[in-house]
Amino acid sequence: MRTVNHDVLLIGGGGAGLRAAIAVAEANPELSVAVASKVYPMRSHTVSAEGGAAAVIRPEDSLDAHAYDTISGGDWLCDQDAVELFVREATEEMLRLEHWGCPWSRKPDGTVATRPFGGMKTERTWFAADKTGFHMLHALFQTTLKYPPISRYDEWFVTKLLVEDGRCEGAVAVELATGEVHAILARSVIMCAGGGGKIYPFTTNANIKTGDGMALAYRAGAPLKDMEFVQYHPTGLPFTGILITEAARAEGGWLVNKEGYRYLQDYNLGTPEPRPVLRSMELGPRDRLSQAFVGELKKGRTAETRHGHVVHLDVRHLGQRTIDEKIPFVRELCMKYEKIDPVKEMIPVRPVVHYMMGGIHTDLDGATPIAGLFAAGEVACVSINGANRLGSNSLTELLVFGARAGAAAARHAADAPAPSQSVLAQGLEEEARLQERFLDNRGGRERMANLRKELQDTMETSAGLYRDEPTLKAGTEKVQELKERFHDVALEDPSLTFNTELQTALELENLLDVAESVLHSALARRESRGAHQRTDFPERDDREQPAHSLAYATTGAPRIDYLPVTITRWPPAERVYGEPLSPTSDPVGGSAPPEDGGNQE
Amino acid sequence: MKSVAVEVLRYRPETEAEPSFDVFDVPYEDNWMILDAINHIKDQVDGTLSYRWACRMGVCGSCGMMVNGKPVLTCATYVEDVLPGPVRVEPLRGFPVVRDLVTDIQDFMVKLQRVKPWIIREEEKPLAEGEYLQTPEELEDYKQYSMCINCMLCYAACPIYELDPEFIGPAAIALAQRYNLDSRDQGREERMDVLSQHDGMWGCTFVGDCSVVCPKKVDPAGAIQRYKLDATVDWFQSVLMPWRKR
Amino acid sequence: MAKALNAGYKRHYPKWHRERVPIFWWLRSASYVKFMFRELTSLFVAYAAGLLLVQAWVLGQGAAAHARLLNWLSHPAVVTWHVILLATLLFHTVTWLNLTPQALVLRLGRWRVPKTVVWAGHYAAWLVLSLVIVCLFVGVA
Amino acid sequence: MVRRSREPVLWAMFSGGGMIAALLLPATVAVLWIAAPLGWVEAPSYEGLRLLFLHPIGRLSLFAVATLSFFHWAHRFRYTVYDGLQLYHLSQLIAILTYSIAVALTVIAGFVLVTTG
Repeated sequence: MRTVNHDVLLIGGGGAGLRAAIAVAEANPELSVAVASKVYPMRSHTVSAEGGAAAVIRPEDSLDAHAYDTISGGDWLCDQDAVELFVREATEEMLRLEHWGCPWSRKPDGTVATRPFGGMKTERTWFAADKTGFHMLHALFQTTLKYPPISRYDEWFVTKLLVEDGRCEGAVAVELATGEVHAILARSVIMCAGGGGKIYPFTTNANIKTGDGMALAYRAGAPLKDMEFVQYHPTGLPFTGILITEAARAEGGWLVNKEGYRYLQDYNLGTPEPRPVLRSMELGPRDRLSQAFVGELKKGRTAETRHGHVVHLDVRHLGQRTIDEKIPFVRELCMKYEKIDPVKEMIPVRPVVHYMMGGIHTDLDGATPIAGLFAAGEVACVSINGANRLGSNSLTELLVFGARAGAAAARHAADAPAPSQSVLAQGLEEEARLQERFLDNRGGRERMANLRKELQDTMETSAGLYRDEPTLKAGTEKVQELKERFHDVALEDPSLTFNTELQTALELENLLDVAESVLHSALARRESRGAHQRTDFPERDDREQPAHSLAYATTGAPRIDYLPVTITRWPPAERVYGEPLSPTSDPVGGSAPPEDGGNQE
Repeated sequence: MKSVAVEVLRYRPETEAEPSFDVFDVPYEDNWMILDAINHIKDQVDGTLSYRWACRMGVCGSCGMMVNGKPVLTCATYVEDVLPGPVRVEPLRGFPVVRDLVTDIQDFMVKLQRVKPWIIREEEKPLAEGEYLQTPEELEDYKQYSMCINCMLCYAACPIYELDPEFIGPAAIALAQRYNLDSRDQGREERMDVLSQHDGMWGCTFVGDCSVVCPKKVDPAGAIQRYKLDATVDWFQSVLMPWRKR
Repeated sequence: MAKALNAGYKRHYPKWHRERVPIFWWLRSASYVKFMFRELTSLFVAYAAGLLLVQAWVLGQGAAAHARLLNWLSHPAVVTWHVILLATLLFHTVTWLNLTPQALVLRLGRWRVPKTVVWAGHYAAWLVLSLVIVCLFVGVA
Repeated sequence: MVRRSREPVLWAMFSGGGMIAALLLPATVAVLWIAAPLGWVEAPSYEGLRLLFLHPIGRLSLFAVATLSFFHWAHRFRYTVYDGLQLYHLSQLIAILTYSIAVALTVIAGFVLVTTG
């Protein structure tokens, strides 16, 4: 085992990781920064984000309006201090990215253009056509290239966090190209490894989103917060699960059932208008829209295709010009992957797993309960997304909290002692484990692909859009069984050179841990809130202060604890969408909280 | 169910001196991409097959391979479109092969950094003063070149890069051009110093295949020729009008 | 190594494979062949320029000398050769003009001239210049 | 001040030659060396041609066409030889050879056009 030393180690090279890396380099150019990622940075899943990133820039908008949309969208499970901080720092972060070259779409006068998004009171989403994540990631990646203190370890797969005496001092990683095992020692470690949508069979997430970061931190003793909240995006293409961005609806697309009826009006989401209305109908929040699909399915009003039931997203009335200008990628994806042209045909869509609101528990600086371990991005849960993330908050989140985690990690690294050499013993142990457990392990009988499929199907059945106690219980038992069967996994590849079978096995191990935390957290939460809908507990439970769940790894089933939600100015209220908005009745126009529940809330 | 023969290049450096082909009979459906067929092989037949893939929606740039001699994104190429088969799948041409379908693209990563693909300013505008103004027309000037996903198909299509790995190559030059043409950037001169060296743009002979295979219509060949034209104008200006700075 | 199960596998074996470029690499695809042919049209361009010089020189040597050149020019083999020459020059022209819009971005004020316009402009120029040349030569008949 | 490399000049000559050859040579060849010898058009008279070719403007144009065409050839041929035959180790030599030939031909062209008739 070889050892490399750095001051700050970033695990994951997506949007959050790269933003954090720059933050460290700018906070303290003396610090050496390592970015270790299992893929080249520009392959990270940030690249797939389409619609945009939210930040207040228009004069008629306000920080409070952004905060309120976020908090109500999150069904009052957001930590409001985190949200307030988030909306406050969002604009500056977005401007910074503009200065770094992100090609934001513009208005004719040269200022940044915005578009509306689901669950928003006003246009707040900055966009770069409908390849926002792609442009943000490449702008960030290319900008990191100008900072000499940033070293990259591309295609290094981290298999273990090195934690001693409650302090994180680095990680163990396999260099995929050579199979060499390395210890990367650092005074601060920032986890930015993204979510784990691949625990589900049908997801917009890339193949690489196997919850590695969540599982690593979980096994190292950090709690995973609010894991039961998994966002289904209402519009994914059948079969591939490719995302059709919310921007398609924001620009005026309609969702219709097989009778051509705009069915959202039957689900308390407002009345259909020809033009898009903010916080109404197609611009409602993602959880409610996805749940409405299930309603249509039950009523038999969805269309049946070879790849399951779908509804249709109709953008034909927007015309080719608008489609090519505002949502060109939607057209490209439909033509390529569905062989249909949205200019002339309706797009078949269904809900698809998209984002994990939960993640490693952190404070406002991205610090986890383990000293020296920070987290940011989808892998983390700083609690701005609550029970349902507002569309276009995640790209902004990775900037704001990537930057904060980077700055905090830099401060920590300046004071923290150098990693103890004794931690290397753990590294050697891990190297031996990899060798014995995977490379030397022959004669297993379980095909990995089959285990993964069973896991994914279990998650869809047990922890899908609607859940109840019996299926969740069955799910936890099934995952326990799969974990045992994983020990008998069939491995054929003894090679050390780019052994993707080894990688797949390590990823499957991570998927199982993440799935376990989701199921147990969901089983323990006996209420319905946002993305977590329990048919046996259909109401939101506001008798006590809302609470975050915290899942801790144990040798057996995870232990679930609770942590009260921080509420500053917006007490829990009913979520209402689809009421016509008038400027005079805006409850968050001022800083006073809506006392009477408002005419909307 | 229909099936197709897929010949996959295999190379295991520890045990083999030369690559060879394995042939798999893969059942497929109408809407399968080449990547689905390769995933089927890995999941159900031979778990030792190594290759990269991630987003399977044509934007992460991981899954480029040679299919029947042409560089393509395997997640965006239908099996149906390369029938009747056998379908030959090889690693991208022009790069060293690490293992099976995995190539070593470190060379590109180094070259990318060399062309300084970031905004260079003589003076930063303070954030408090807001964004740099950029009209939609100014955005349009460089937008095409900003679409590069670094998938390396253009390098695989470029015979010059294959012949002379020193050549800085299509995507890196297109990305330099992306920043040169950005109204917010002032680094054109610095980049010209890099690109006007002998392994820079002048090695390109405008075969043009890079632009043909580009899945994002970036047109690196055009970018390079525009660069040559700019460099030439620069040169004549510096000779004929040495007092004038561009 | 704990066990010898992966015998034959050395630790960290950095031996990447590099395919040799075949000497006839340009026969690998139709577009490479076309490219090679396009580059070789330059020989024909140089020949045509050279022959024009020869003709100028012969014109300076007097009418008799020029008549001998004309005689040579009308030999069937020479005419055939020049038909081939014309074909290669046309290939040069078409490939050259088709690639020009890729390299040339023209602006009129803020307006970026579309590629098709640049393309059509070049073809129009070719047509006009060709007509001028034909008129010049036929005009001095 | 000449900076960086001589490539911009060579490339300018190459593309100038390419453009001039593309626009002018096909019609010239078609009329002068195909249509006229075949009698499809009336052959240009000796006096007429002499005027066209050896008028000062004619000489100058011919010189430009010839020189640029030679450099066009030299540039393309240089790259074709060393890419096509993979002679990277000889790149300097090939460049010197091809451009020297172009320079020699240019000198000859100048000599012919200045001295003749």
